[in-house]
Amino acid sequence: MSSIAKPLALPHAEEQEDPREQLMHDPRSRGEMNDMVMESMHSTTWKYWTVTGILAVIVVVCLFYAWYYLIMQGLGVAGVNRPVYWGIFLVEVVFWIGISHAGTFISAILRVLKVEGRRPFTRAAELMTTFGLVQAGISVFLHMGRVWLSYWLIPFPNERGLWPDFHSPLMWDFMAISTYLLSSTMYLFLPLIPDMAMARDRSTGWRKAAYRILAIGFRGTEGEWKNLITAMNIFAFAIIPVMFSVHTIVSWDFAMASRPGWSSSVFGPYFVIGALHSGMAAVAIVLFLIRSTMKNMKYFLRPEHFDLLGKLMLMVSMAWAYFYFNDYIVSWYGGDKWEKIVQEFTEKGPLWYLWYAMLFFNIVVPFAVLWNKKWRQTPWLLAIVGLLINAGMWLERYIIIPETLTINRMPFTWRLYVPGVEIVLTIGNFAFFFLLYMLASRFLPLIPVWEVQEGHESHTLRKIGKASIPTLSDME
Amino acid sequence: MIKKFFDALNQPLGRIGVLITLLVVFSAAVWGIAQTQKPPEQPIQFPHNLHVGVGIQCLYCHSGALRGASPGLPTETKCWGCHQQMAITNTSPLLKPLVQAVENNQPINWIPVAQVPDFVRFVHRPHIAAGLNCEVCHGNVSQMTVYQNPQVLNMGWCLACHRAKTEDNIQNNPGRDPAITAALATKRTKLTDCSLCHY
Amino acid sequence: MSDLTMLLAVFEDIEPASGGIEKLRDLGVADDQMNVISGIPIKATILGRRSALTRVPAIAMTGAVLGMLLGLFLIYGTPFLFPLNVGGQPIYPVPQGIIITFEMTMLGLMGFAFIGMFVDSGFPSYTPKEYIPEISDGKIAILFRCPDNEQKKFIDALKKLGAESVELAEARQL
Amino acid sequence: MATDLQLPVFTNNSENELAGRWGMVIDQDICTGCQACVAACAMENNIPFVGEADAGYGRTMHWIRIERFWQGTFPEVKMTPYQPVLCQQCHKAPCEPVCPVFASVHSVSEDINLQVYNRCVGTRYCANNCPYQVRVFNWRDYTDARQRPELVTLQNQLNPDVTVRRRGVMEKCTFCIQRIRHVEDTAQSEGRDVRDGEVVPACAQACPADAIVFGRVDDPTSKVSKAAITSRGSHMLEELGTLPRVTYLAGGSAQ
Amino acid sequence: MSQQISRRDFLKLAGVGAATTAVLTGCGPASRYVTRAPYIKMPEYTYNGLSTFYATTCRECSAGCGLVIRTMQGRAIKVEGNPDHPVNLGKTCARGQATLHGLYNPDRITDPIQRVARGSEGGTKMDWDAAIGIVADALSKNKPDEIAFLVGMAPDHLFDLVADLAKTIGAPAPVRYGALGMFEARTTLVKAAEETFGQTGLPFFDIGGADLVISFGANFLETWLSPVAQTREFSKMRRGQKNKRGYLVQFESRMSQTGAKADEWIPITPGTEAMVALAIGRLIVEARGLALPPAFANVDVNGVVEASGVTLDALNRVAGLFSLYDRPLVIPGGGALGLSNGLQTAEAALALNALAGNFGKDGGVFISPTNPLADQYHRPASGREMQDFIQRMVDGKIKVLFVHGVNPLFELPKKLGFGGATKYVPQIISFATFPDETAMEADYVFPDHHGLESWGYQKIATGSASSVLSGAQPVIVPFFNTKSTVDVLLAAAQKAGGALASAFPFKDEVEFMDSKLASLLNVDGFFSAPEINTFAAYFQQYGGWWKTTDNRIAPSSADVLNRSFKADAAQFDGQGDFFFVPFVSPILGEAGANKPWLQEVPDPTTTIMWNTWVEINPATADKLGIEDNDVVRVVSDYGEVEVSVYKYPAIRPDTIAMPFGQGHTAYGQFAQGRGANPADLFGPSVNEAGDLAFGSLKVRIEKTNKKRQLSRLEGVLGVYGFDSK
Repeated sequence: MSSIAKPLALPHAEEQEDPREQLMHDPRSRGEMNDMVMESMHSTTWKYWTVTGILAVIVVVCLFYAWYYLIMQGLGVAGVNRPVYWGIFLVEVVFWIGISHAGTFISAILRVLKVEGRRPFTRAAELMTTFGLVQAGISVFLHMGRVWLSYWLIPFPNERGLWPDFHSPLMWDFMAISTYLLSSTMYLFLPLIPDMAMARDRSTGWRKAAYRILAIGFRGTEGEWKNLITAMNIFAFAIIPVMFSVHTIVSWDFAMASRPGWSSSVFGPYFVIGALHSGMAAVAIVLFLIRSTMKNMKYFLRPEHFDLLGKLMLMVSMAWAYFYFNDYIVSWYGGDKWEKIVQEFTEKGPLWYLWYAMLFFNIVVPFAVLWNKKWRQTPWLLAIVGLLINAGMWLERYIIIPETLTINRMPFTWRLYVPGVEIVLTIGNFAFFFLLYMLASRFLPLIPVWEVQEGHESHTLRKIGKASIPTLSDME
Repeated sequence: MIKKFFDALNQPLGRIGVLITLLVVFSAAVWGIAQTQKPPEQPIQFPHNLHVGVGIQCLYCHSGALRGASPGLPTETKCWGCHQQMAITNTSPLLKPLVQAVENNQPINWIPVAQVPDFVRFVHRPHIAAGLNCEVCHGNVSQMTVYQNPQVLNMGWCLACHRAKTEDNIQNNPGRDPAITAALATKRTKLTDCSLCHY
Repeated sequence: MSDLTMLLAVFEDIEPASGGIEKLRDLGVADDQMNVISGIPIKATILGRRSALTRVPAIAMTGAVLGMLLGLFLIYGTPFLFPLNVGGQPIYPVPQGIIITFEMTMLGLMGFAFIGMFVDSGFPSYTPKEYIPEISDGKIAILFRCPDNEQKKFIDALKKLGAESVELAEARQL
Repeated sequence: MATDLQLPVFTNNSENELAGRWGMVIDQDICTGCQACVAACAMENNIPFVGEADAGYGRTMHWIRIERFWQGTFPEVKMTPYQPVLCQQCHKAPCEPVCPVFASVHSVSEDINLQVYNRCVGTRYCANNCPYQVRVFNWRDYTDARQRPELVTLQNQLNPDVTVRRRGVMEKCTFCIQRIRHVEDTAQSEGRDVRDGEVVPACAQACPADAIVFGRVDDPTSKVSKAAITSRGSHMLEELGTLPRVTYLAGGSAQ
Repeated sequence: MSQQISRRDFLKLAGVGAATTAVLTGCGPASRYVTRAPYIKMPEYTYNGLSTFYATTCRECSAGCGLVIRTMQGRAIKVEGNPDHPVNLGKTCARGQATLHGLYNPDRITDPIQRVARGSEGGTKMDWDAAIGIVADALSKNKPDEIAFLVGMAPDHLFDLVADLAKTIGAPAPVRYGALGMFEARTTLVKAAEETFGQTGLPFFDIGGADLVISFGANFLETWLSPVAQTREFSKMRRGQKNKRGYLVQFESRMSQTGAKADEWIPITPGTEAMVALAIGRLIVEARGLALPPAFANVDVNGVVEASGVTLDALNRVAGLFSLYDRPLVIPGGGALGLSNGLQTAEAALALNALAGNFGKDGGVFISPTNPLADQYHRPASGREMQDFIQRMVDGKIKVLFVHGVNPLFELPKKLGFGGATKYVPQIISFATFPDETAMEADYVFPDHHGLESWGYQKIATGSASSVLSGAQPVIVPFFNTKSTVDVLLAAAQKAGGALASAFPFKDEVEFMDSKLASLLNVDGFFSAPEINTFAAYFQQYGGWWKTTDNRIAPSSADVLNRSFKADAAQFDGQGDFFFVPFVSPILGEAGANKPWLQEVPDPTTTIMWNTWVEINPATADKLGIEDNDVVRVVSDYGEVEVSVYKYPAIRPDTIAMPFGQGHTAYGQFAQGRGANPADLFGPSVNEAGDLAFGSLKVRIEKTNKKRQLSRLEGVLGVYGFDSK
C-alpha cells in the first residue's frame, strides 16, 4: 500500500518560531532603545572598575614597562635568535590584523550585501577592527630592533635625501596597514556620528562636552544624511579591497621571502580567510561578553545573531580548511626537498603537538559544534568555540612564523625558538585590547541605534496564506 | 571637574595658557637642540685667525689630511716648536696651559669639533686631492678664533656636493664629450654609493 | 515680501511627515525653504522630496586621483631622486608600483570621502542650530520658512495633519 | 644657463656587470677548520662577543662560521669538509629588496652587498630572507661598556675604520670593505690601479692554509679568477639564482 | 658629537638617551657612546689618522710566529701575520688573533702587589723600587741552590737571562714547562730521535714535501709543535703539488680536527699505535717481497689486528699506499706519545719513515734547525723532571721560587702535587701578567708586560726550514703599571751587587738583548749588519733574523731498520670502562681561556663555545642512558670532574675524550669557574722518555642527574636530526 505522505512531524514544530524572537520583529520605540543604550553606557559596577583597574595595571606593567625594558636591553630579552629572527611579535601582528578583519567584513561586506542580521553588532565589530589594529601596530613596533627610528618608514623629504624602499614588502605592509587603520577608523566614526548626536542629546557634564565635539554638529538634515550615507557607501565598497589587500600583503611578507614553507602563491587568500576565521571567532567572544556583562544587551544581541555568526564561522572554517589543504598538498606533492623538511618538522618535529592542536581547533571544533542550530544559538558555546578557534589560529601563525623559520636551507643553523619577554608583552597586548574595549564600552554606544531603528522600519510581517512571514522592504 | 577644565580652556586666558605651555615646550626643545650644537670649551682658546693671519698653512698642523683619513690635531710638541722661541709664551695667561702641558709632559686634550658620527668614514685625502680647499667645508678659519663648524655636516650636504661634482652639465663637460659623460657616470655611481662612507 | 519665520514641525511618524511636506508645498513653501531632520536616514522619495545634492563622490574621486598621483610619486618619483639598487631589481618596478598606487589611491579615496562629508555638510560646526533632541528619539521634524504673518495658518495645517508640535524654530546650542 | 637646472641622470647599469668585481674562492679541501678566520674577522670588524648563554642560543655574532656535518656512523663516520660560510655577496641578493629603509643595499660601484648600520631599524627581514643565514643581529647592547664593564679596556682594540654597532642593528660580512676602500685610496693617491692580491680581507689574511683567496673576479688574470675555474668549484645554493660571489672548491678526493 | 658636558647633561635630563638624539639629529647613533678613551700621551708621529705597523713575535704559544701589529694612535688594533717570517709566512691562528684580548684584558694585574695571604684576592700595591728590592733580596739572601726558577716556553730572552743568572749565582738551571709541551710529548720525540738516529734535537716532519702523510695521533693542525706552519705545509701537501693531491691517513681513537681533515680516519685502540706502525711496516716489506728487517720482525700482524681494532684490510690498504705514493711520511705525535708506550710509538713511526727512505729528503724526516744563537734545544721539562722539581719543593730545598710565563697550578696535573708543595716554599714570586692560579698562590706578583708590550726574542724550535731568531718589540706603551721581568731581574742584580751586578752590567732589557744578538753580527742571514745598533734596528723592523738557507739536519738512517723495535701493550691505570683521551683545545690552548673572543670561537670539531665537554660515542651514551648536555662525573683513580656530555659520533665506543684549557679556579672573569680541567684526572705515571703518560688512564662515568646546556654553534636539529634536543 502506498502512502501519500511521509510520517508527519509533531504539530507546531515549525510554528514554534515566534517572529518576535527576532530583533527586527520585536521593535521598540527609538526613545526606548536610546535609553537602553545610554543606560548600558552609564552603568558601571564595582566589578567593572575592578576589572578595568586590573587590566590597566597589567597594561602598564606588561606592556609599557616590559616594552621599556625591551627597548633598553635590546631584543635579546625576547626569544628571537638565528634562524628564528621573527618570533611571537609577528605572530601577534598577524593575529591582531586577522582579528581586525572581522569588523570590516561584518560592517562592510554585510552592509553591501544587506545582511540584516548585522545591524546590532556592526559597531562592536568595527571597534574590534580599530583596537585590533592598534595592537597589531604596537606589536610591529615591539618587533623592531630600533623602534625609535621607525619614523624612517614614513616617506617624507629629509636632509639625507633618502626615501623608504618601496621594493620591500614591509613597506607595502606599512602603507597598507596605515591605510587600513586610517580608513577603518574613519569608517568606525562615520556611522557613529548620529549615535554621538543621540548621546549628546541625552547626556550632561563632561560627556556632553565630549559627545558634542564628536557629534561634530550633526542634526540629521537631509543633506547631512545624504552625505553621510554616500560617504558610508563609498567606504563600504572601498574598504573591502583594502581589507583584502592588507592581509594579502601581510601574507606577502612571508610569501615573498624565498624560504621553504613560506614561498607559496596561495598564501594571500589563505591568510585572508585565516583572518576572517579568527576575526569571526573573536566577534563571537566579544558579543558574548557584551551580552552577558552589559545592561539591556540581551534585547539587541539575540540568539539569531549568534546563529548568523555561527553560520559564518562554519563557512569560514570550511574555507580555511580548503585553503590550508591547498597549501599543504601542493608542497606535499610537489616534492621540494626543503618544503618537505618543513612539513616533516611541523608534523613530527619537537613541536608536533602544535600542529595537531591547530587542526583540531580550527577544523574539528567548528565542524563538530556549528552544524547544530541549537548549539549555534547558545552564546556561551559559541564563545567557547570562538576561543578555541582563536587559539588554533594563533597556533597557526606560530607554526608559520617561528616554527617554520627554524628550518631553512642551512641545516647547520636550525634551532628552536623559546619565547622570552614576548609572553609578558602578549599578555599586555591582550589586556590593552580589552582595556580599550572596556573603556569604549562605557563611552561609545556599542549598538548603532539608528541602524537598528532603520531596520525596524523596513521589516514587517506579511500574512501569506496561514502564516505571518517576516518581510523586508528595501528602504535604502 | 573635567568639564571645568575644558570650560577654562575656552576662556581667553585659558587659551593663552595653552599657547604659553606650547611655547615653553617648544623653546625647551629648541634650546636642547641648540645645546647640542654649541662648540665645546677647548683646553686652550686657540685663535685660528691669529695663526692663519701670520701665514701658517692649515696642513702644517693638520698634516694628516694630505695622507689619510684624519687630519689630526697638533700635539704640544708642535706648538712648542714655534712657541718656545717667542717671548709672549711665558707671559700670556692664555698660553699658560701650553706651558704647563710642555712642562708636565702632558698632552693637550683638544676636543675635535669638525667630526662626523662614528658610522661615517670620512677620508680627507681624496677631498684634498680633488682640489677642494679647506675653507670649502671648514669655512673661513681666518675669521674664527675657536673653530666652529660653518654648516651642519649632514648626509644631504655631502651628497649634494658629490652629485654636483658628477653631474653631467656644461660646467663639468663643456665639450659634451661622451667619454667624459661616461666617466662622470662611473664616478657618480661610486660617489653616491652608500659604501663610500658607511661601513 | 514680508519677513520669513522659521518653524519646526515635529511628527511622530513618516506618513504624516510626508503629508506635511506635501501640505507645505501646497501652501507655497518652496522645496529649498524646507528641510527634514530625522533620526534615521529616510529616502527622499518616501517623503516625496527631491534628493539632496551631494558632492562627496566628486570629492572622493578627486582624492582618489590625488592619492594615485602620490602613490606614483612614491614608487616612481622617489627612486628618481635617489636611485638605489636592491637585489638587482629594477629601480622603477611595476608590480610594486601597482600595490603602492592601489593603497594610496584607496587612501585618497576614503580620506577625501571622509573629508568631503565634513566639507559638504559644513562639519564640524558647533554654532547653535535649530534642533530639538526628540529627533534622535525617532521623531521627524520639518524645518521650514514661512511668511511671518501666515504663521498661524501653517501651524494649524500641520497640526491637523498630525504634527505633535509646530513651534518657532529656535537656534540652540546642540 | 638652462643646463644648470638639468637634473642628473642616474642609470642602473648593474645588470651589465654580472661578472661582479670582488670575489672569493674558498678551498674546502685545505680548510682545516682552525677558526683563525673567525677570530681574525672578529678582531678586524669589531664584532662583539655575546657570552655563553646567548652564544648557545644562536646569537653568536660571527660574520663567518665554519660548518661541518657528519656522514655515517662509527666506525665509518666521516666529517664533511669544513665549510666556512660568510656573506656570499650575492649579485641578486634576496636580503636587499626586503629592507624597508634601504639599510641593505647593493653597492653598484663595488658590486657587493652592503649593510648600512645607521640606517637599520631592525626589522630583521633581510636575515629571514638570506638563504645562507649569514646575517647576524645585535640582540643586545653587546658593545655598550656601561652595561658591560669588562669592555672598558677591551674596547681599546676596536678598529677605528669599522663602525661599532649597537643593539637592534643587523650586520654581516662586508668583504672587509674598509680594506678595499683603503687600498683603493692608496692606489688612487699613487695614481695606479689596485694590484691583484693587494686587497686582503682579514679572514684570507689569517688563513694558515691559504684556503681563502680574494680578488677581482672581473679580471680573468687574477688569482681568484684562476682559482675559481676548476671542476671542483661551485656556488652555494646556486639554484636560487642569487649569483653569489663566493666560490667553494669541493673537499674530499674530488678532483 | 663632541664630548661636551652640557650636551651630555641635556641628554640625561631628557632621560631617553640614544632615542632622543636620534630623533633630534635625524641620524641613528650606532655607536656614539662607545668612548675610545684618548690615549693620553701620543708621540708626534702617531697623531695623524694613519696606522703604524710593528713587527713582533706571538707569545700565545712557543711556536714563535711572526706578527705585524697594526696600531693606531697608540692602540694595538689588529694582529696580522708577518709575511716575511719563515715560520708563519704572514699567517696566524685564532689564538694569535686574540692576543689583543690578552693585551687589553680587563683582568690584567695592573700593579706590583704583595699578597696579604696566599690565595687571597688582591693585595697591597707596591712600587717597583720596593719590588726590585724584594727580588734582589731573594737573589742575594738565599743560598743559591735554594733559589728556583720555573719559566714558561716563551720568551727565550728571559730564559737566557734566567739561565745566565742561575749559572752566575750557582743556582740549579731554570726549569721550563708548559702544558702544550706536555701534550705534545716533546721529550718523547727528542728521546726517540736520539735513540733512533743517535742525534739530539727535535725531529722535523716535512709535511709540505710529502704526498702521503700517515699520522699516529699527531694533531699537527691544532696545537702540536708549530700548528700554523704545519697547516701551511698541510695545505701544500694537499693541493700544492702539480696533478697530485696529497693523502692523509690518521690513526687515533677520537677524531681530532686533524683527523677530520684526513682522507682516511682509522679508529684505533689507544696504546696500539706502535704495533700498528710496525705491522704496516711488515706488510709493506712483505708486499714488496723483501727480506724482513729486524725492525719489523717481532710483530704479529694478526695479534695487532685483534688488539688495535683495525682490520687487516685497512692495514693492507695503508701499506699499499706506500707504493702508490712517492714521498710517504709517518708522523707520531700528540696523544699517541702520552701513553706508557709512547716512546715505542715514536720510534716505530720513525722506523716506518726509515723504511720509506725519506730521511733528510723532501717530504721526509729531519732534525729541526738549531737556533741562530747556537745553543742547545731547550725542551720543556718532562713529567718526570717536574715530579723531581715538586719533590725538591716538598723537601724544603727551595726557599724562593720565581715563576714566569707558566701556570703550574693549572697546567700541571693536580695529582703531581704542585698545589700542596707550595706551602713548603717560603717565598714565591710570580711575574704573571694575569691573575692566574699560580699568581694567586704567590706571595708577590710583579706583573710582566703583555707580550705585545715587551721586548724579546724567541728561538724557533721547529716549523721553519731555516734557523730563525724571532724578534719581539713593544707595539704600544705599557697599558698598566707593569714592568718587564728582564728589567726587574737586571735591576735586582744591580741592587744585589757583587758578582751578580758585575755579571749583568746591562742598563735594561734592550742592552741585554743586544749583548745576545751581538753574536749574529756578520753572520750570513737575510740581513746582516756590522754593528749592533743597525742590526738591532733591522731585527726589530723585520721581526727577527733568520738564515736564508735550509738548515735542517738530515738524520742518519743507517742502522734504523736493523734495530729491533718493541711494541708492548700500553699500561692503563684504573679499572674504568673507558679509555680517556685528553686533548688540548685547539682554540684555547693552555692559556687562552681568559680571552673572551677565544671563548666564543667554536671548537672546530664540536662547535662548543665557552665550556668543557666530554665526548662520548652516541651508541655508548644510549646504552648508558645519557643524553646530550647531561652532566656526568668522570672518575679516574686520581680524581674526578663533572662535565657535560657531547655525543660525538667519531669516537670509539670504549673511549671518552675531554679538552684541556678550561676549568680555571682563577685567571680572570672569563676563565674562572668555567668548565672542568681534565688534568685533574691524570695520574703520575710517565712513559719511558719521562713524559707524562696522560692518556694511560681508564676512567668510569657516573651519572649525576644534572643537566647543563652546552653552547654550540651548530644547530642540533640540523646536524643531528629532529629527535635530538
